[in-house]
Amino acid sequence: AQKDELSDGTKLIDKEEFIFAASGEFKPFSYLKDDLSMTGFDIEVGNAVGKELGLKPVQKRMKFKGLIEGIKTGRADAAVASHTINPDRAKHVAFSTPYYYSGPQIFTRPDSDIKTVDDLKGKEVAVAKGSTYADVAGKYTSNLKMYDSDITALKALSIGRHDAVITDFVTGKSSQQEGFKIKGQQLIERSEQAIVVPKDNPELLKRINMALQKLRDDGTLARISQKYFGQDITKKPE
Amino acid sequence: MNSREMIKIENLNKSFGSLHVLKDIDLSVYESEVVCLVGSSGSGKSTLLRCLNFLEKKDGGSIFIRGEEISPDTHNINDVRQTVGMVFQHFNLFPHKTVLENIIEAPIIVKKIPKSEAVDEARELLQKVGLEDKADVYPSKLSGGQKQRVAIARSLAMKPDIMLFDEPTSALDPELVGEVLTTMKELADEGMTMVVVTHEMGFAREVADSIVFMNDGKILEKNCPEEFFDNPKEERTKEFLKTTALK
Amino acid sequence: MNSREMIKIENLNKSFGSLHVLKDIDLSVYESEVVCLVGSSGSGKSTLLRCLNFLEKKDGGSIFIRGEEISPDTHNINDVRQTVGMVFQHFNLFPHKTVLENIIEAPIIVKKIPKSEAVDEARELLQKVGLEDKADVYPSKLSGGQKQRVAIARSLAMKPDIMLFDEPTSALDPELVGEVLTTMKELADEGMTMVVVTHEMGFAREVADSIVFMNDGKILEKNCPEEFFDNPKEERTKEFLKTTALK
Amino acid sequence: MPSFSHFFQTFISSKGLFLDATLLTLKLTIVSILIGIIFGLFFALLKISRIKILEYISNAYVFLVRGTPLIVQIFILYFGFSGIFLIPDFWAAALALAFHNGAYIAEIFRGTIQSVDKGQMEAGRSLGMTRGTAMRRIILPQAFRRALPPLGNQFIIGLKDSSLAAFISMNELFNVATTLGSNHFDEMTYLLIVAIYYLVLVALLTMIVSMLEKKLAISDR
Amino acid sequence: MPSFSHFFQTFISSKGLFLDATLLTLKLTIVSILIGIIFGLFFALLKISRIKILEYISNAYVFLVRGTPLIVQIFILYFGFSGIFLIPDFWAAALALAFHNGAYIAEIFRGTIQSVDKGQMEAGRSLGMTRGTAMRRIILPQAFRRALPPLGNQFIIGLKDSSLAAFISMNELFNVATTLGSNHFDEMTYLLIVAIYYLVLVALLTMIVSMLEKKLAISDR
Ligand SMILES: Nc1ncnc2c1ncn2[C@@H]1O[C@H](COP(=O)(O)OP(=O)(O)OP(=O)(O)O)[C@@H](O)[C@H]1O
Ligand SMILES: Nc1ncnc2c1ncn2[C@@H]1O[C@H](COP(=O)(O)OP(=O)(O)OP(=O)(O)O)[C@@H](O)[C@H]1O
Ligand SMILES: [Mg+2]
Ligand SMILES: [Mg+2]
Repeated sequence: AQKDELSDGTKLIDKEEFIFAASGEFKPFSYLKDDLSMTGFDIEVGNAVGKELGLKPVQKRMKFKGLIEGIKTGRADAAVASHTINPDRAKHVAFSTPYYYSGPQIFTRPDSDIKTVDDLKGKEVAVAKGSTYADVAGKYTSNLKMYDSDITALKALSIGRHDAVITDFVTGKSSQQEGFKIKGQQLIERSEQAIVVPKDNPELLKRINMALQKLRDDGTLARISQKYFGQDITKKPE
Repeated sequence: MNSREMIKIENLNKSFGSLHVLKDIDLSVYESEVVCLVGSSGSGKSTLLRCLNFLEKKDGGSIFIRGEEISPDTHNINDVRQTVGMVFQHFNLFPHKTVLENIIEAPIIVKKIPKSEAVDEARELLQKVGLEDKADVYPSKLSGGQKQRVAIARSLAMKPDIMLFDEPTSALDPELVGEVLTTMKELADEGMTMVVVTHEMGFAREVADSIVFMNDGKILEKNCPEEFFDNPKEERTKEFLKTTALK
Repeated sequence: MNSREMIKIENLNKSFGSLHVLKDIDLSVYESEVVCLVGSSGSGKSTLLRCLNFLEKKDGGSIFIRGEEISPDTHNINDVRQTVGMVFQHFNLFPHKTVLENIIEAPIIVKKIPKSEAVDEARELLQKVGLEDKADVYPSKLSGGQKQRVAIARSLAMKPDIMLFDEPTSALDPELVGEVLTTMKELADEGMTMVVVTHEMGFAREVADSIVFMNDGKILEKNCPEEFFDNPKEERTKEFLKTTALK
Repeated sequence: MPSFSHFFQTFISSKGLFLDATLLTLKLTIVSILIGIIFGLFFALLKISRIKILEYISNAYVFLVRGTPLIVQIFILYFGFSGIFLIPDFWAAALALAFHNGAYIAEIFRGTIQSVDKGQMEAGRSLGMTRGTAMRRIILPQAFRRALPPLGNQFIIGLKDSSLAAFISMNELFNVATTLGSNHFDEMTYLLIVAIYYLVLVALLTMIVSMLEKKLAISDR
Repeated sequence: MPSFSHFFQTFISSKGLFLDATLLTLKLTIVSILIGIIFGLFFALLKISRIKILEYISNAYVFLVRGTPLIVQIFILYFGFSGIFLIPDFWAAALALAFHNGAYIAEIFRGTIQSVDKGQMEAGRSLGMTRGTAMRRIILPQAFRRALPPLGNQFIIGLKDSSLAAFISMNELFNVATTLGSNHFDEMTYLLIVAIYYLVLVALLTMIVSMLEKKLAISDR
């Protein structure tokens, strides 16, 4: 795939634009407004990064599990889509510095006996395809069910299917607020979420990291986080 | 001729939509009588036969079978049909069943006769129509004439009192017509009451006790064969006989 | 009869797989000659005609058109076909084109004649076959006889030197045969060289200059009509004439 | 495009998982076609029942299934059924596919039932059978036989359609392929591998169906 | 199941989005069918070319498309194309669908070309036309005409199949439905709404196709 190349070696699909991808199915990180444009925490971060880069931010929607492939094959310049940094992914794409900190949590129906990861043995756990939660869940049970989005998995859980879902605690919490009959259990581990950039584009990665630092320093990231979560999840927890 | 009335039709009328096909038909058929129904195409012969077997619903008039008036409201038509057998132009054998199975199907399923008994009777009937060696063969392997003889046997297996034939030989190659007519003649000789729609004037003249000539939905003439062929009363009958003679 | 040889066939052979359909055919057709090809079904008449028009590839032998030997290797067969018109039993008019479009199609597309000129000529031809009022009608609206006359006009529009007809009237209702034969007779009277496969013995007798009798892939007899019909030489010819007389 | 040796190695190493998925795909297809046959027969009989209201119901079913994409039907049935009563995942997927196949099978049966010569019903009735008995003993056996080749084709279509069960978390062929693909960040290789599995399955089934057709053609009538 | 008033309100409030999605769905379908017609015609001509190798190519194409699920084809073409050259998403989706439709359309054309009476080619050739000219001027126009009703049906199938473009991020009807559904945590309502959109579209198209069929039947021959 042929891209435009800037003077410093940064490659962009269009030299005027920062095209970033997200799934739009991960409320409140990315979801659709009623005009079908995406909004949410990830999107606002993406917009802020784009502006900071001096480019026009352009959002692009792709199924979550196609995002990494999409970045590799050049369907977007970057993904600002709550990707958790992990070594497998790092073999295929480059990660920016983390722009928020979170962690997978076990969700069950309210009447469930499952409380901790030890209770997951042999249980049926649904996760989103291509998410790191699939790996996490795989450590505790071999009975995995794959969905295209976290919300669909939570929906299935809520109507009585499967025993548990492992997903980001923020996502689970907002689904709960929307009336899904689910309950958060153990927080499994901490994770760092970052922007995904193609490996063959180190200049772009460098510039994104600079932009993120700027946004951290001037409080923009914290402000966006407060807006969506009422707390700042962009600071590394102690 | 026995004088017991097997079929009596009074003032029968039947229309398909706006097409008036049977017009005020009156006809009696007596026990052991062989009635041949003749007439040109479209005159209503098949329809009359099908009304007798209640495959068509009559619009008006009455049909008496052995003195009893039959109507779908008061009678179980399926039971009545068991006493009136029917043989079709295109045989309508069941292609997924062997010859024997074709014959025993209705006795077992409808009359609830034990299978072994049904088989014995079927073999007798097959012998009667000269096809005892074809019992386990599928209909597709039979000639047209053989098919029709099986169809006759199948009908007889229900022990009907009356047999209706609708052009039983007109789908057959000419050289196969004879074997079917022979079987029918034997049946007539045994005293079966028969109503036969046919274009085989030779058969009609030889076997029929009376000939009914239909034209345009009406019975124009009923007579014994000698009178009918040699001394027709109606002008239309003469014309009809002329055209059939040409064939 | 003019002595210029329009078609000369020497030792023509043709097989379909193992079926030897044309066997050592020799035949000459002279300018303005009308040759009628007759013979029983399967004798190879159509195949011979189709070889003349190169719709079938010959297996052996030579075909000369106006003295020049034609072979697909040395000649553009599409050009040759323009000098040899063909009329088919089933007309094969183009159903998606009007009568006029049917006629002007080939002159415009193949001969590259300007459209206005092609239309003028087509109208003349339509007048000739008596269908000038049908120019803008689709073939589906024509009777069989009209269709065949349009097909003849369509063929003539390419100004062929020779016209081949393969049973041009045998797909027609009897009452429509006459109009086509009349058109063909007029064509013959104008001096067109014609080879006609036909079962119309009346036409053959009246119009043909010579009659060729084919049997089992061979030409058994070629003669003038009087001799052919009244004094056939071959035993097979006599038999053939007997069966056609019966029809 | 993946290199051939990489493709080949992946093919070998993923064999076990894909064979399991093949079994699930076949199980899903077989079950959904069998249930679809029951649905299909039921609605075909409604359709030819001569009772207007039953005809309408049958028409509505066929219209709904033919008028919407399979993926929509799968989602609606999967999440919709569950609102009423919960059945295991496999059965939910199988039922959704069966609901879909059933409409097409209903049309197959309707066609073959109506293709049985009308004289067969008349012959049955003239022997004293009721409509129902004649249908059951005379018409349906013949209609079934004729339905075998189109049912075989529907089976092949159903096999391919079962790939959409991936979206309701069935670990059938397509889901395994995309899951492995996204785990190994190598979608293309796994998609090409799964394509081969489908091609082989479809080719085998096509052969079986055409053998069946030939056999029926020979023994027919 | 959602309550009727909730359903109705949602239906009204989502109208704008769904109408846009309908347009995209139609655009995608029309483009993919048009390109599919080109593919189809090309491969149908290969198939009847009498040149063995071209026939094989055409057979292989049809075999590949018929032997694998559409969703597999869409994924392979979407990601596969991208590895070679980047085309806009819409065109990637349209090409993937066209590739699929093309095989079925090729079979439609092959059928209708072969259904044109052999005498038409002979008549053309006897007038001095080359095979190519006769094919172009005489056979194809007739074959096209006969292909219209089956092409109409393929359009309806293609419309429903376009729902799978949702999985490669086209904002067509199905994608909008699932996205809105997951945003509003209310999948069912939106799925039922989108089903109605499809039903109406399919019903309209079915009417058009059957009108077309009647019109052609009248003016035929
Ligand atoms: N089911 C039907 N619906 C409408 N019209 C019918 C039906 N059956 C028969 N007819 C019409 O009724 C008329 C009488 O038909 P019928 O079959 O009784 O004549 P037929 O005397 O048996 O003639 P044929 O010698 O040709 O069998 C015909 O005009 C026929 O077209
Ligand atoms: N394309 C073909 N392939 C194989 N056999 C053929 C073909 N065309 C004709 N034949 C066979 O060649 C023989 C001669 O056929 P042809 O059509 O030339 O006979 P004909 O004299 O025109 O007969 P008819 O009067 O029936 O038209 C026949 O046995 C026919 O079956
Ligand atoms: Mg009759
Ligand atoms: Mg011929």
